[in-house]
Amino acid sequence: MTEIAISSTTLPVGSKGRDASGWWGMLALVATEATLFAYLLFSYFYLASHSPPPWPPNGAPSLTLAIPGSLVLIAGSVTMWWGERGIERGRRWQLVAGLLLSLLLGIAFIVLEGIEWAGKPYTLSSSVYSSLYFTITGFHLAHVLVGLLILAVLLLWTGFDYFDENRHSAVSIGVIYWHFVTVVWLAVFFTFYIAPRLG
Amino acid sequence: MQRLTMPARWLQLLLALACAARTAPAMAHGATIGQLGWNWEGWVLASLAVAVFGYVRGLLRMDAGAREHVFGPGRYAAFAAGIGVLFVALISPLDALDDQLFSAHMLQHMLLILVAPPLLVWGRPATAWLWAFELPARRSIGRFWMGAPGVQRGIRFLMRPLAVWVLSSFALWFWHLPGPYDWALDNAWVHAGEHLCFFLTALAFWSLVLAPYGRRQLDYGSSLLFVGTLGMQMGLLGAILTFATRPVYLAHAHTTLAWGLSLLEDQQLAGLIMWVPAGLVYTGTMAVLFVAWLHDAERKAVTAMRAGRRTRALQGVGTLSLLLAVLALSGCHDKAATSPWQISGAQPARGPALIQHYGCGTCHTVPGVAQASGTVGPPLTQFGQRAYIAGMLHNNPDNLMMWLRDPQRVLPGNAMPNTGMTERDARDIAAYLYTLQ
Amino acid sequence: MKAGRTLLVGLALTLSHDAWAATPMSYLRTFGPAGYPVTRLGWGLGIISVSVVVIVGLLLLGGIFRRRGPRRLSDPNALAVRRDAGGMAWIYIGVGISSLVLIGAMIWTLVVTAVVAHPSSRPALTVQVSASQWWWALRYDTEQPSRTFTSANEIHIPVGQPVRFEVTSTDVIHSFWVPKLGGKIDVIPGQTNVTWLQADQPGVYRGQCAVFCGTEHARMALQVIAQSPADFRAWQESQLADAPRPATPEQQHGTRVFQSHCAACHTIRGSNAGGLVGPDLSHLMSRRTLAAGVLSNTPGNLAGWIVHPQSVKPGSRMPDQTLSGPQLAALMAYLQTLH
Amino acid sequence: MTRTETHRAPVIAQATDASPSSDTLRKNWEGPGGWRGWLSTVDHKEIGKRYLLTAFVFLLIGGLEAAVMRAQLATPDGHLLSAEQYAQLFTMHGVTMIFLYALPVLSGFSNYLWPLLLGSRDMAFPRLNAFSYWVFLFAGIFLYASFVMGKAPDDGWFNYVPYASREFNPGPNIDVYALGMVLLGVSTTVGSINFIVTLFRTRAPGMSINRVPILVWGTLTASVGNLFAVPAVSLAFLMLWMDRQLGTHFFDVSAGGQPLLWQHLFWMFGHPWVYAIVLPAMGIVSDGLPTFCRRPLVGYTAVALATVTTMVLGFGVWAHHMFATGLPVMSLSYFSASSMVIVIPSAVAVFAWIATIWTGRPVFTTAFLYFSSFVLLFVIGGVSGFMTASVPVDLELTHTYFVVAHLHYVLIGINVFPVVGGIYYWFPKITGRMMSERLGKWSFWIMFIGFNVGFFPMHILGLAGMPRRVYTYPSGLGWGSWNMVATLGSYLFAIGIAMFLVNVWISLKRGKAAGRNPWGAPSLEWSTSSPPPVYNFAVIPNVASRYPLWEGYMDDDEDTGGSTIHEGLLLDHGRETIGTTMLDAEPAVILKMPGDTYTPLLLALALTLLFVGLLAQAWWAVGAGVLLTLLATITWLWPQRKLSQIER
Repeated sequence: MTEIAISSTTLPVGSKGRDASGWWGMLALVATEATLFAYLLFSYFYLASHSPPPWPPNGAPSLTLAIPGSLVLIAGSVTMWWGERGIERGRRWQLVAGLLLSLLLGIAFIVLEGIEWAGKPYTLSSSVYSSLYFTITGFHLAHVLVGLLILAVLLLWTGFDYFDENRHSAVSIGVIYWHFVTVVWLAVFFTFYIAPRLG
Repeated sequence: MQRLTMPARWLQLLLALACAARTAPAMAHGATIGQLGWNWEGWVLASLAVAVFGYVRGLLRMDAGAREHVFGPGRYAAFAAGIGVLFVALISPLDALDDQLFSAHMLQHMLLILVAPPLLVWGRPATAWLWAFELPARRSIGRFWMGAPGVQRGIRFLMRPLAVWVLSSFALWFWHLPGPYDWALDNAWVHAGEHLCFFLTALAFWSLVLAPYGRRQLDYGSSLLFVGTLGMQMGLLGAILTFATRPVYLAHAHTTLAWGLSLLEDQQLAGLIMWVPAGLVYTGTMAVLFVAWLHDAERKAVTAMRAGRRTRALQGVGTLSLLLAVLALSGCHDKAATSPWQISGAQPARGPALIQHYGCGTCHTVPGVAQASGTVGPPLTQFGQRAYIAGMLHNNPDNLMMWLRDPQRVLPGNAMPNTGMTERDARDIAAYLYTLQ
Repeated sequence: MKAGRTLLVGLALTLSHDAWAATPMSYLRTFGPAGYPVTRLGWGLGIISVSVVVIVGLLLLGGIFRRRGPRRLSDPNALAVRRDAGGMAWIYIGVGISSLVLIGAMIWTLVVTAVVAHPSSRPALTVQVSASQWWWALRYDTEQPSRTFTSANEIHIPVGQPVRFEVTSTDVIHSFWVPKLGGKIDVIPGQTNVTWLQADQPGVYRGQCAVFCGTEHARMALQVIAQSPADFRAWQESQLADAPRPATPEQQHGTRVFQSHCAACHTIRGSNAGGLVGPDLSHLMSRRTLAAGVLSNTPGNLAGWIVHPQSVKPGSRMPDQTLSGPQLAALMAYLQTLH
Repeated sequence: MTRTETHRAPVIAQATDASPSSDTLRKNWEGPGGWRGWLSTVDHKEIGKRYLLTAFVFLLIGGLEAAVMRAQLATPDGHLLSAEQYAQLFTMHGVTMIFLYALPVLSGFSNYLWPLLLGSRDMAFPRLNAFSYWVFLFAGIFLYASFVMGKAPDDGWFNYVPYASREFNPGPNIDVYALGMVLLGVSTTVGSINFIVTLFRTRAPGMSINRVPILVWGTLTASVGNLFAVPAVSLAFLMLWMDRQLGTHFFDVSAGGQPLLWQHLFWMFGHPWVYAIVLPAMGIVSDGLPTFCRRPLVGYTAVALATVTTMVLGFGVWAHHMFATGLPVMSLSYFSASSMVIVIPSAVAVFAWIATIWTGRPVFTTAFLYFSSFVLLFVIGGVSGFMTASVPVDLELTHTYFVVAHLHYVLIGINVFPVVGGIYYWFPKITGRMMSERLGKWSFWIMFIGFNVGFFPMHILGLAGMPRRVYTYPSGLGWGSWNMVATLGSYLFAIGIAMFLVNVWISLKRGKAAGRNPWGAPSLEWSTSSPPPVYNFAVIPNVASRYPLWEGYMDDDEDTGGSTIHEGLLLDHGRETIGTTMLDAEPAVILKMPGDTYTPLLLALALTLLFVGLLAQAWWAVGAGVLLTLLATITWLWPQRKLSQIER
């Protein structure tokens, strides 16, 4: 026997913006990734506290490239935030512009980081410090690359006209990752570039 | 509603200043070993005294009934204990000891981060402080607050959970780097800044976690993560200090040995204080939050069923108070909130007409009342499930009727006018509101 | 059937034998102040633990048999589910009692930890223990460098005096443990860990590496030989002496064999052999066992060990030796002079 | 082109599996049959069964390894195995039992049961679920491939450096372990994310957070724990692999690295992990006991809180695995005290179970026997843990068979017993048939006696000073006969397990039909037919109490608050279920669920290729693996109209 009634409330159907399950999934992923970086930085401080001074062995790394790099990354987050706001209001051009700008800024970060890596007098296997430096910044760089890939795919999908003000959960989800990459960089930056200057 | 949280911000600012005021005594950093006296520094004392005075004066000035509803022995005790802890941290010999021993300094920090702030926050001093002023002053404070949207917006931004999390983490790691740490011990102003950082971030942290005014910005699940992840950071930092094989902080080098500790042992002890006792405080807080979470769900569920049955969700609480003394901080024993209200002798059916008569609908959206779709005040939909009235009073019939009849007495200066409601009408309106599930 | 009974009876007999007879590694009874308070605490916690298990077991049995449920769950009566019958009191009381016991145990633990952290008097002697896969090198340090000497696998200590041990590793993680005298301390490369032991009765106390350290981890034993202070001093003097010069031609031949086959790894003080890879053999014959406690030190075992160590202790760092019969005989003759 | 439906007022209907509306549901939810369906299914029930089956296969393999080791140790100077073979065996035994059996078997239960317990039609991320299973399977095969080649990991499951470093362990053994664990970590992490989001998104309307079964709390706690713990071990293994293959120096003493960093990272993970593999099992008992005691669990809130608190404390006490490593003396007492505190939440749970039994009316089913004996084994494992928490005593106990006894009481007593009991309990639901009670009781007693005879003597061996991980021991130390007893007992235990498996096999074919709710149990999974239809529930039930199927049967009138099982949201426009709010479980969104697809399998294969490439240092394979992984991921995430992800 089936009796049918229609519920009095209307519910949204499917993933919609921040209501998407994927949004929660991404938050959980970010939580676990952030923990990964926490353990990486723990390893850094642990090994630092067990090494005879001076630490870092070659003095604190130069800020000449790191500060522009940080600014570039932060700017990339801001442009992405602006782009996401655009699509929330139905302005597709703004999303495209935001994605493009963030992509460019992300690439700029990678170039800066690449120059910095190339200028290091040591390699991955030179010392504990160099192992830590290349591993941790390398981990971060890998995350930037994934972030760029996400932005590129989002750009492609925007080109296919998949997103509008009602349906853009992929953008909202991808953006979290991009912001996460920036925030983690600040922690890495603080650890490697600022902390040694503070004693 | 902003006007309610405003005093909380002021309180934070003032207490922070109280803390900052200890800069001058910190000048006495050259204290020789073993000279541990009370730090009877005027500014600190004066700030604490002003804090207490304002609190007491505000309470005294308040209407007894309102005081009973807004505060209560638990809140007074929490505030008093919080001030007591500040006293221990900033005036007792511990303050002098912190210059000599790293571990004592860590203990002081833990008091400033994990003990005093939650107690103070729970004491709802902001309300009492506001009351310490005369009515016109209260009004102008309120007007200033309402009229300065930039300030409000900035503070609201700073009070966002993510911002608080980031700032607390940053403060924790920054001040434990050897450079800033030693710097703070060298320079009294920096030292005050350090304590200010800890104390301010901790006040913000505990306001979010404890939600002393009953309105949670951060739901329970997120609160658990919020507390847990900060606790983990402090644990990791503690572990690094405990296991380091060389002394990292040299500021105490010339005093530690006199206390029978090597520099390394002192550092290990400090690390352990941050790790184990602090970890237990975080664990306890999480346990309290968890019980409150289930309790809240239970209350809502039961309320939703509109049946005044007993609930057993709280029974675990007693057991776990053995587990954690901190449980005393939780509001779990508010039995009143667990059952919906049936007001004897009331006629809820009269409600809609009365609500129309008194013009409530101009400001409030009230389901089932014609033309009651105002947006000035909060909507009264699902009123029967609310935990608090005006974000401050427990939602129970007595409080509701008192609030309906004389809102200005309960919370002077708030936007809800006295409408001259009779007791019977208030009774019927309250009964009606409780039918809104 | 019969075989089964024989097996059971045999097992029962050996069990009772094992339970009461020699268990040289058991720490249910210890023989020094680094062990006494710990053993008492261990017994105490053990008794608490067993009591808890017994009490919980009885409560469970009581609960299970107190009141049976319906026979079949499909019985309509089975669905008359009981709600509350005051169960919360169990949690309050149970957790309350547990917490009290716990606090007691915690305080006792803290006291014992403090008591055994350091010996009551200044250690008379410091022994440097350096662990390698799979043996123990020992160095007895004194104030005068000239009175420092090395040995392996067998630690002599004077009775009634605390001895300090500083342990280091040359390769992987090991753990230094003489259960009859006290707890273990891990041996970790890159750091020096410190512990102390004291024997109140003369005797031989067996020890063993306790952390998995590679294939022959199971056979990395050591022995602590506690002697009266006088005997200990005598032993110390004998160890300080250089090894005797070979006297007979056969022994001299043996010296040459040693030089060509063994000296790269082993030291014999007073000869040209100065290798540092394996144990110091200057006073080999004064030791009770070979290969870190694997074999007793008899001529037959020694010869077999020299020629074919890989069959005795596979994976051992000592390679098999190809020696002719006369070479081996000469080597044995030489080694047997090393008292 | 029509626009995607963005809003709808859902239909509320009365329906059961027999209703005509169920045909539509069946059509929506059934995938293709045959091998295609087998490879592409995303049905949580299918995946849950696979998890259970695979985990049991690993249990048997690990058990066989143990049996060979016990044969070696039965007498002094055994020489059945060489030292190297023994090292590989005990390492693989540990790895198998801890990583490939203990958590996956619980994931199996949770995967199968969660949507049924929560009144949903699938997990929040069905495809991720399939992916998590495939990666688990491939990681298991990856680890075992080395075993077959005789190059299995051989440094124990702790894998302490420097023995695990290239200098002392040059073969591929440790690389396999390191990479295999990172791969397995991927599976665990995505699985945990899935559970967390499922809990917060897909509970039936009305199932507020205080009404979810304790099993759900257990798995949720374990999942959140994993989210924060697994990165530590993945990182440690990756750093180890880099040390071995890329020349970094994290653990390399000669260049300033620290062997103890490994132990810290490993135990930061290891200790919470121990709780992750027991808390869900404790949840099984907390949910099973009430059914057979005919009363609700005593102290629901207290038990849920104990679950969470245990995990939180678990993150702070890792150092108690390292008491003997020469930690600062001052720190030992702190760690000792903080470790002992864990006794308190454990005591809360134990007394809640005892009280439930004491104040209930126990029904003697096989499942009940397993659950109630678990309580005793839990206490034995608990008190031995309490003894090892006391530092001075631990300095004698650690690294000995006492610890071996302790951890087997914990893992077998708290994981295997509830798991087997759980199979007896839910077998009728999973297969539609009852298991034989008579054979079941026999198998229980044999398992119970065998287990205690086999593992209790290990306490005595530990007290008699037998170190763990020795492949042989000389006679004359008083260890021989107890080892013989342990060997015989463990074989008896194995016979018990075999009887259990025989029972499963026979009951699958000949068990009598179970019906919906053969135990008169209270939770939602018993409201559907056995086995459940592919769509789980003909309508999404409405929940109004903690024990929805007991409403009306309790002997007082509490909680009879009107759950509706056969009247609720119909949701039949394709694969759909309801998304509810996090705290109160009010309907918030109609979730569109993905159909069957090969992408999870392909992604898992690509990822495995990547890891095989890393192991073999075949960089082309690594490149191909990365590329395929990215392609599969993008395909997977491509927005679909069917899922309402795009509007036009």
